[in-house]
Amino acid sequence: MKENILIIGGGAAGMEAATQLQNMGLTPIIVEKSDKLGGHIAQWDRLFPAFHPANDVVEQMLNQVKDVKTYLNTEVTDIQKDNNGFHAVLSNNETIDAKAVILATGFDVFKAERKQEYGYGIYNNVMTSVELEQFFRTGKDARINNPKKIGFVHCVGARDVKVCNTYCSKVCCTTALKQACEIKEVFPDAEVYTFYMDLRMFGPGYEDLYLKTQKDFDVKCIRGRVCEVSEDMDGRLVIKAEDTLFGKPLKMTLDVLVLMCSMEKNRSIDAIQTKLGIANNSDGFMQNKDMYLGMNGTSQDGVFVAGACTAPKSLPDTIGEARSVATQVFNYINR
Amino acid sequence: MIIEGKQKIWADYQKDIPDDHYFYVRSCIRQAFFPGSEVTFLDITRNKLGKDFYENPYHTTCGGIAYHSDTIPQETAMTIIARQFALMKESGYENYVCSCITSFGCYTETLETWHEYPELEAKIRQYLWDSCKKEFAKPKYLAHASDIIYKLRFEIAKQSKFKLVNVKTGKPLKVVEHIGCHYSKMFPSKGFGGAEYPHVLVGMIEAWGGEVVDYPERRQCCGFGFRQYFVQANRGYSESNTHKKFESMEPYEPDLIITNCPGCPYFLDRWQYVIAEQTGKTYGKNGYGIPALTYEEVAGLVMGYDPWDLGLQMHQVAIEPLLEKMGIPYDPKKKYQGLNGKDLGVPQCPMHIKSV
Amino acid sequence: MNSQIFHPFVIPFVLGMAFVLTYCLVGLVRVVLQLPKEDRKKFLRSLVTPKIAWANIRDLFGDCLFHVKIWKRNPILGYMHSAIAFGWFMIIVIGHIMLFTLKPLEGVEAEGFARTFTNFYYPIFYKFFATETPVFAFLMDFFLLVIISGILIAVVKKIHSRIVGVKRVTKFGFADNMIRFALWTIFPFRLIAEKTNIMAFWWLYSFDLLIFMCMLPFTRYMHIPTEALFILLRHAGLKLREPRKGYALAQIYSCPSCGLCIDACPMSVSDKNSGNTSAYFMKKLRNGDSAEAQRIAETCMQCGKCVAVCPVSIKSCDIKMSQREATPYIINSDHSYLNDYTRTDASDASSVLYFAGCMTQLTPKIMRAMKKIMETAGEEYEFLDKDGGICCGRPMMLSGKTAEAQAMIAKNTELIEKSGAKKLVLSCPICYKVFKEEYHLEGIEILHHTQYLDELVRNGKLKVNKSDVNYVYHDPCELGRAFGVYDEPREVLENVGNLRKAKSEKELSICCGGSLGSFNLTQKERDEITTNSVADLMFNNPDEIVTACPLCLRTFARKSPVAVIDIAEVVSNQLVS
Amino acid sequence: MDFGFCLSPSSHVKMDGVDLTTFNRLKETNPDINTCIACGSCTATCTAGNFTEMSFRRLLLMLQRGKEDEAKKMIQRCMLCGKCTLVCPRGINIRKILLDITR
Repeated sequence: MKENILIIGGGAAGMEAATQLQNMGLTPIIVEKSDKLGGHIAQWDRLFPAFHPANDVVEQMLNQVKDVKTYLNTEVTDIQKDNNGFHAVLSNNETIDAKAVILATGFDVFKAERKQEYGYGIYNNVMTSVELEQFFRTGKDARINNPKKIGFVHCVGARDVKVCNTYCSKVCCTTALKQACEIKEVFPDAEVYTFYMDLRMFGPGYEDLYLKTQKDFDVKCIRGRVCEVSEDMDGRLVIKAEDTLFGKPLKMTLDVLVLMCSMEKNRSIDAIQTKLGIANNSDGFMQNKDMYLGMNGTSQDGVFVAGACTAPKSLPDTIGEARSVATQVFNYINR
Repeated sequence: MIIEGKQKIWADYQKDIPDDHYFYVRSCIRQAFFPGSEVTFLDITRNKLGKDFYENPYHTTCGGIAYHSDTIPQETAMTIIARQFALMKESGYENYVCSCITSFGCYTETLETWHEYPELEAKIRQYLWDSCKKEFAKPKYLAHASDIIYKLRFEIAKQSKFKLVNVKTGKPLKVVEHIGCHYSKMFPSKGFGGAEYPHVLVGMIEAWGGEVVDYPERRQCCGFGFRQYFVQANRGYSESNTHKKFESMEPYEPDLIITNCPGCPYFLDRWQYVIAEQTGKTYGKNGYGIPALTYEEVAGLVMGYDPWDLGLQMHQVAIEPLLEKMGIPYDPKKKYQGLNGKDLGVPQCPMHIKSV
Repeated sequence: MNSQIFHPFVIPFVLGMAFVLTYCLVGLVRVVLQLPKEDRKKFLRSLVTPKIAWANIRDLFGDCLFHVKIWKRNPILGYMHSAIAFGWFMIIVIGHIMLFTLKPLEGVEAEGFARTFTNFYYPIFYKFFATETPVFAFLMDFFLLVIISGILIAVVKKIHSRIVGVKRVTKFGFADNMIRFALWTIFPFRLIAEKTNIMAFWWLYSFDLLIFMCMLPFTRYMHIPTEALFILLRHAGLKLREPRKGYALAQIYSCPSCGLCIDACPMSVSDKNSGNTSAYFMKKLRNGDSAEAQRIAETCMQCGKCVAVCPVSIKSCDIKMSQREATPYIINSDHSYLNDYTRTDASDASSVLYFAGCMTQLTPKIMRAMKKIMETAGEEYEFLDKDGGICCGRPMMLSGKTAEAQAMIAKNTELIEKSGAKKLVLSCPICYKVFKEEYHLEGIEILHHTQYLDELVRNGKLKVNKSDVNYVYHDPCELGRAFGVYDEPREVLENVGNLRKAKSEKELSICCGGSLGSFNLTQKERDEITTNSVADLMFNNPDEIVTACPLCLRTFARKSPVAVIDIAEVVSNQLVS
Repeated sequence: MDFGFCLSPSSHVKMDGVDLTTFNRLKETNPDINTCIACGSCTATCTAGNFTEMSFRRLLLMLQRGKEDEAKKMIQRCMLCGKCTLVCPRGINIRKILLDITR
């Protein structure tokens, strides 16, 4: 009898894990609380570092899981573990018996309004990176009409004790430069500035993206965290930051300000997580067994984690972890 | 500006404080700067609104002016504050209200520090006993005088005789609100509306018919800070802070500045004269400045007090244009007469800023 | 033959000849007048001093007629040039000899145009007017055929230059191509005219000469008359003042755009940059396109190879330098901060002073090697710029800011003289050139460290053992071509290992590409040059490349398949302690 | 009337309408000028830097923050020795930029 594996979360991690488990002859069951699979990446326009269209990747992933048993608009309301596996109750009152559980619940985007000084939700032309990505997909956003000066603020909701997120959210620097190039393509004669503390271009081809952003797209990177944003009489944004490399504070008026919001752990799984006895680490993400050989395991046998639920991750990281969790589950089943 | 965004924040930062039975302490310098303010506060609360605000004659400074000038250690200041609380206890009150913003900051800081370090509270209790043989009790509610006026703003509006409206044009006056830094920047949760968009003065302006001006340098400090302006050589630094604010609010052409701290109205008022003398520039219309009043004085104006009883003639910036805008009658001759009609003498008229 | 002495067809030739002679005369006067006063005096004096006069004659024949320098470079091209030049010269000379022997005017009354110009045109068209003795006939036909043989090679070169051993040929404008055809057709027409005596060909022959003469001043063939003047000026030892006047003007017009410098220039490794070589620089200067001339002058690496191969020995590097010096810089340097700089560790007992220079600060291995060498040799030495020191001033001068380099030069001079050293050793050829040419250090011998090492090994102060490593030595441009220091480094290397030859040695060595001389070259373009230069050095696949310049060391190290090492390191590794 | 103190000018760099003429002129002939990551290698290796606070990194910033006259004063210190160009990790042709500024 092919064992059921319960996968909570139908984003990139959940889908990829299901695909691999299927190939290994197991029966993955995906429970997704939203109305469709794909997670955050499904709403992305293009991926860094080479501006690859996101739905290329998402189409392939969706195609691979088309005959996997999937519950949409459904959440796990209760879960028990007994000696022959896990007994889960879903919000549509169905029950699932599974040999192992994979938590692939991913991340939530930091609520930008928590950084009040940036005026998100208060000033007209402040938006988040996710909303800018929507603009690239749809081409429409009330806040963007032929802006002449655009600013990107890095580390919004990350590396910041004041919002209790001291970790680095890993992908926003690269995303910021990608978006800076993309917005420059849309508005070629706009001036684009990014305000960073450190430009963490960690992956392969990322430094080339940085060089391209500077040279071909003439984006100006200013080292200094924006401290305060306010609105002037005609609704444009006045930002204050210190150019720490020049050693002087600077003031600038912008038409659009994009906040690079960090990743935070998806809180909606907390109840089930406590039922399963999985704790959170100091960053508020799920605590895996250990960072090296136990990155997919947890303190509870049979409960596995993959993707951004344990720490901020890029798409390649997530896919990698989804594939590794499949083998961990396979080994666990056949131990 | 998306007003719903602000209202959401204001909803997050609500302070539940009673609006009666308070032990009132004065500020050590506000009487010197604007003598009408504190007496008006007591008159409005006691006589106009019938509230119980007791003032113990033996209360002293909170020690903030020395503490923030680095001349006394924090424990000394805490002992002074403990003595104030002791007086409150002896007078049978458990709600404490102070008139000065810096005091409010010191009291909040002290209570928070005692909360975090109970052993320090015990030590201060011992110091107080050794020095004055008094026992103190921590107040149940701590408020700033502007919180009270904020809570009673609608009652005041009901009894108001004038609105913050330009009677000639019918349009609401454009009012700049400036919050004292020690009010909510240090402990955002202790101020109505939090630190970024405090609501305490905005509430009053909107309740009394005015329109709030939200200019970029709204959060900029007025530059009063004890350490800065005590030494004459540093005073330019203080003045520049105010100058920065006026340069930023100028395009909005505000009619009035409302403040809730001893220092801000004083600096926002006096520096307009110094800036005018030094740069020849004034920020009000045709040579006048922008009047900078305390919330008590504005409450007084709205409730129909005589401007000279509010002590508005003590302000550097002439108040007459505002009175005309609000349609408040005033007797120019009695401007510089004492209570018993004695002539106090007209101050020398400055070169650049009109003072009627 | 008929006994006429005049025929209308000679008129075009005479007009052409008159035009070109007057033009050259005016040009000559103009150039001489443009010379500053003392240069003019020096020039006129040089014409009469026997030693210089003899050198003038020798070169006039050697270069103008026999093009000896081209022979050395490329024998086929050498023959082509000398065949045409010398052949043409001979038929004019023999023609005039016949004129004086035949004396056509004797006993003939002719007046007006004929009388005055007969001597002028007669030799050119003698066959039409008179019969000649067999000896003259033979000589005239012989040299005519020699010229035509030269022209045949020119035609082949035009069709496919590689056959004649030339990779790249200068791209010519319309005028240059036009006059080239005129030159090619003159002597065939003459041959046909003389043999068939058909009037049409005599007219064609005369008109061809007219076209050639009239176009000559505006094309590259202007180098024929100007080179003679340039030889005289060169022997007078004049110094180049402005980029387009006097001595420089003579050089501009004596450049034949032959294109030899294009192949030689290291930059022509990329097609785009072959447009930045000296041939094109001279053309731009001549056409008055100063913006382009300035750009090319600033792209040139000043490696001097074009000057080394130039058959007319035009000093294009100096002209480019004077073009840079003429650049109107708005902001001038202010090095007054150097005035109160004194060396803290100045001991004045040392006899040898070693000046590493800025570039060597970035290659500390050289400094360490020199220290070890001088200690082992027991030399009393001192480092002038241990703590970073002051730049020698050469890079500043390379950008044309000669005046602004003086502050650095003055301060360094003061420091050097205060150190009381007798010998100044430099490990960077860039510094070596400025110390030799601009500094005035009385009583102090200036040596590049290759010369110093050679001296130490020669006088036994340094004992080295010979390893079996195969080295190839790269001649730094400023050391080899500029000062001819070729042998000392090779002597030293012979003692410490086996020396193999590069493909291009000594004055033909290819610049490493890292030169500070060029402003505009991008890193990519420099890498191409470096790769080409490394390939040349690896020709006899050595184990290690030895350089004598810190800049070459750093530049080669990026692209070399084998280790790149300074000569001082080689020696210090082989010291017998 | 002497008050014994005066207004101290704001130290803020006003980025709106900052004068970039020189910087843009340099950008035409040296497109790499934008790729500076302010690592400071040029300043560290600078020969004139041993005696003064000559710093090409700072100079580039001055040109972009409207402090042109300060930049033009600093550039007078430069000895044009070219070490900065040799060490620049972004391969910027610094020596050419230094020359282009002075014309």
